[in-house]
Amino acid sequence: MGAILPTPPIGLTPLSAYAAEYDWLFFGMCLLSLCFMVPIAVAIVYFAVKYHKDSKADRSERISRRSRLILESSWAGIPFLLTLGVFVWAGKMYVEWATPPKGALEIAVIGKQWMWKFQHPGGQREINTLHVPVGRPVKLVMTSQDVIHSLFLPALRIKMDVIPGRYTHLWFTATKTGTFRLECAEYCGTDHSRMGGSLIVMTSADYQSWLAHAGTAISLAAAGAEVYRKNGCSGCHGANSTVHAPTLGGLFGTMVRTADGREVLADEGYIRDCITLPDKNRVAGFPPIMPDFSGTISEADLIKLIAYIRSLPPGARP
Amino acid sequence: MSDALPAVHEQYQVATQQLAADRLGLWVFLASEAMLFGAVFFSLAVYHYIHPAAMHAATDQLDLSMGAVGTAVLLSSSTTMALAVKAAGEGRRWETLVALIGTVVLGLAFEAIKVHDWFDEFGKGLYPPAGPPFPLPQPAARLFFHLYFVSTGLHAVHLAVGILLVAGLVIMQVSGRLTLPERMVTVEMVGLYWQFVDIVWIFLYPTLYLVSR
Amino acid sequence: MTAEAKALPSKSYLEDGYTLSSWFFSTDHKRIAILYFVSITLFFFVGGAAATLIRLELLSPTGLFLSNDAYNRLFTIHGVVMVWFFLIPSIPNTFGNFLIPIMIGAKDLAFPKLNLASWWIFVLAGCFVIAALLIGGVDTGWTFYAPFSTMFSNGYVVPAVIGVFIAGFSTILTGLNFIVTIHKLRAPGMTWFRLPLFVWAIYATSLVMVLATPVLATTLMLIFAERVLGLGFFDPKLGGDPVLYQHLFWFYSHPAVYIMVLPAMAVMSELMSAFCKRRVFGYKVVAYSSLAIAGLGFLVWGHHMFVAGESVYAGLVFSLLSFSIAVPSAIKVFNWTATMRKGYVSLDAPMLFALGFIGLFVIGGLSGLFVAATGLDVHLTRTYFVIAHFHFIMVGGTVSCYFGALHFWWPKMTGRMYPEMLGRGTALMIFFGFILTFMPQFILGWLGMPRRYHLYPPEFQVLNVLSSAGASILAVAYTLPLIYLGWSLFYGKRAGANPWGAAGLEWLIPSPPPRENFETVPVVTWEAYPYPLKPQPVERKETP
Amino acid sequence: MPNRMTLVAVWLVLLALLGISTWVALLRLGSWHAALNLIFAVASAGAVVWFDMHLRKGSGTLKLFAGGTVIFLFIMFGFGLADWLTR
Repeated sequence: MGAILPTPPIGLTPLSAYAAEYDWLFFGMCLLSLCFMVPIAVAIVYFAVKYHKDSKADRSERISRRSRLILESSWAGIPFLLTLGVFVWAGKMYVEWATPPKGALEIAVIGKQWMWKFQHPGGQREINTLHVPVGRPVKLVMTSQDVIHSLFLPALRIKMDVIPGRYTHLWFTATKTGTFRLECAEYCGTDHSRMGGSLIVMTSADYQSWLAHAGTAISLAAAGAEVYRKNGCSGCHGANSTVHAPTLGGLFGTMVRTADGREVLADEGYIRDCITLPDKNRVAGFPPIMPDFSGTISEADLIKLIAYIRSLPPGARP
Repeated sequence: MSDALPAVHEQYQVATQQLAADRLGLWVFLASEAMLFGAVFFSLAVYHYIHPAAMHAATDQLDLSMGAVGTAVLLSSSTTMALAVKAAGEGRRWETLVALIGTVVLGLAFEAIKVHDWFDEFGKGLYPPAGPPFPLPQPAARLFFHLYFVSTGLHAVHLAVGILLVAGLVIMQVSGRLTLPERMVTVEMVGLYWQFVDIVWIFLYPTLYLVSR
Repeated sequence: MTAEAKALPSKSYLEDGYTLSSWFFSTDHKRIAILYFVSITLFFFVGGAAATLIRLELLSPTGLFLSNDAYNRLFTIHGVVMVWFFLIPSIPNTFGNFLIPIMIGAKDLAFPKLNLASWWIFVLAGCFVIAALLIGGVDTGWTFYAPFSTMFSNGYVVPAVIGVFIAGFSTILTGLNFIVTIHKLRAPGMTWFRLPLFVWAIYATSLVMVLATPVLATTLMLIFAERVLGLGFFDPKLGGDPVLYQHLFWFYSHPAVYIMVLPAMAVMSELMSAFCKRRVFGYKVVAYSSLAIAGLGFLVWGHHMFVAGESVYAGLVFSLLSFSIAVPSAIKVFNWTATMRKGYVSLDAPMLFALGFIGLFVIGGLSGLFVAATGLDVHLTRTYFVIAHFHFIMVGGTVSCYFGALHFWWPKMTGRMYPEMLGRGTALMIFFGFILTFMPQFILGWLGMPRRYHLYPPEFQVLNVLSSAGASILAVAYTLPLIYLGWSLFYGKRAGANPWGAAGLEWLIPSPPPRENFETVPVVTWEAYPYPLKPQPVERKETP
Repeated sequence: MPNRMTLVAVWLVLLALLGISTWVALLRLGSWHAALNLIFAVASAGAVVWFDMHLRKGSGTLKLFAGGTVIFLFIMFGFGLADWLTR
């Protein structure tokens, strides 16, 4: 819908089709609000003048019970139905905001007091500045290593809390290049108001060359392989292991049956829980022997490990 | 509220009005208390739901037989308290006294069981912040025990208040300051509170000891 | 009527003893109301001083004189003091305490000693919070979000949490007292549908107080246990869910918004009828809508968590329920406006406050629809838009009504009139100062300025300066009444029993009322708001 | 006010419910026993409220308050858990 609407003239320039649609909804709601406010203001002034205590206005007529009921139900009902339209439209946008498209460029985000750490799939890292290509869906996979933060991109009209202990998502497709504000919107302590930076939207070519110059040649998944090796994961999950542990190749994105009979989607959050809270979603048919790595593995390593597990082809048991 | 003479306070017109006000006041207070415990139960429910395996492992650490005996003791105290209220309403002084003393004894017995449990659990390392190392590998099992100690502790404090109130009634009764059946409302109020605290345990017992077993 | 009232022989409640202990240990609901009035006025100025410093500091995008930490402590103390030590007790504990027994024809609340106890509990709670402030303050924000408050904050969280926890019991006991009083102490003939709408709304408020506040108590207790005993409940390392904290907190704190605004609605109904000399339009609907707001208020807490990691489905349901709560609120606004029609409208100071309330409450309510709409909220939440929204409701709405009530019942409480023109001037200053302070904040929020930001991008400076300019007008407007009302205590014209020509039992007894309110229990034979006012004799009935 | 025999009978029923509930939990019926345990708890609590706290003879207002509290607890549990159930 947003795509076919022109950009509204006022306010902050919208940076995506979603943001443009948001502006229409927002200013539509402003207009609707005025439609409710003006009659009340007019009525108050009119009544205050006409029925001022010294005025000789006719006060004899009394409204009938029936028309009073009609009046009251209409002024309660009609505004409610009108605003329900806003509820539906906003709800549709909310679902869109919450549903990242498949195949988006995934960038890992770690919030910590008081900085944002970003890591691109190729392993390029940056702090407080986020480079993204224009015209391509970008999905941020976010977690916090201390308190709750919230990643806020005003030009895109989106934000999402970044919560310790789990992954949350935010996605967008920027339609203009340029530099825009990036902020922390959830109060997180002393330097909360300094925990911001910029979102830099570049053309695809510029993004590629930025990636090429940004250092690290080791991709996230390759770095994950190193973490995998260092933590001795192959001791149990490897092909040569005698220990009965699940095969990790091709696991990502499948449904897993847990020991207590639930079906769980093996997404980032699932793999994270398997490493830090091994008993939570233990796979059916496997003994509870997975050690708990919560104290020993950092958020950054977790992200690499997940990227690595994700990259494994079905059946692989490295 | 009702520690004065049965005479009617100036804001009331008749004694029945005052009685009804006292009764309603106590029920409203219990409604408030129910929400207080409700928040604890809600937290327990959430963690039972997100960490079934850890909650199962944690529940297995609790001494079920002690839990069941404690529950039976409290249920019995509810009945003795109800008998005390009944006897007080009929002005049977001795019967009231015996039932009240029985209630205090049962209440103390429950507290003794609970304190014994706590020591036992502390010895097993089940009090996560202190004592011997926590025996379970699941981090979320600690969540269970954190909530276990808070909920049983909060309940025990409420029960201790109840015991003091009932003991107060016993003393008033013995010293003759509790004229019955005129002051029956005092017994009734304490009784309502006591039974409410029992109901909290009626839910705590399955939530802590049974559902995740 | 007045002649009869003057004939009453008893001394007024103000003359019933002059010692300090005759005040501090009085069980007279009117004296306790005054005690609350004095204490919350103190807290209002503590919270107001914090607000002044905040607005001063925000004049510059880089800050003027505060460190980041000091700024964080300042907005926390502003929130804690204003919410729990001013807004929540404001109208219920002063005007509710003073008026409810009189309005229903009773001599006191059902449990006068409990009433006194709840004031003392309130004072004790205040001591903890002031102590927390003096020893260095708290930097968590008034919401005490975990895991920041439990594991990371280096402020004095514990004393602050204890203070708020204790204050909760004062609220619960007051609510309980009101509920029982309204149920059991109504005078003969005072049926439920003859009650003034003030009593209906305070009754609804009391229900929320009793059912929501204990959940806050538990939540704060968990924070306390986590900080002091090391028992983690929301610790993500143990698999705890910080969102659980938010559920618990908002299960209390959203209904608490209605604890703050329902009493303002209570005052509105009284003011509109008294200054339009008409029965409130659609009395029953307004009465029921108070209950509806109280009930629905418990079903919408999840709208604070649309971007907090709550499920999308839950978000949509909470959003829809939040929209539905606008219905009873809108009914009230329309009915108050319709009350003016065919009335005899006089624009005295209390009426100006009431009309100001309608204006500010409508803006606050409509901006509430913005943040209740899931998709719209994603951008607006946690920004200045939210700050502006709830200040319009709670400060624009509730505080306007609080001042309206203060001016309306001042002659009843003190027996003196205040300078009318100063009253009207204050009402206008509060309205326009308020608009100037908070309208720019809507725009700031829309432009993406997050709340609780000490430093901000320079392009936001103009709007922040405008907001601070408005705040300075507000600071003067809120201080003025302190001066002229204080003056009127000694030099004000003496008020008769009914200076406004208003209906209601409180206007049938002398100003200030005697210790026992009514010498004999009144028998009510008329509906609420019997305008045009005919003399209503207080029928005599011997106390059995 | 219930007579003594009723109170004693209620007591026996409560103890029986306690026994059955505990026994059911020991059967390890998976998540089924959780539901049964809660149902038994509700039944026991109901018996205590109705007979021991004599709500049976209480006024309509008292019943309204007792029932209302249960409804508000259900709101807290229902709407609160709905978040986790639908995440």
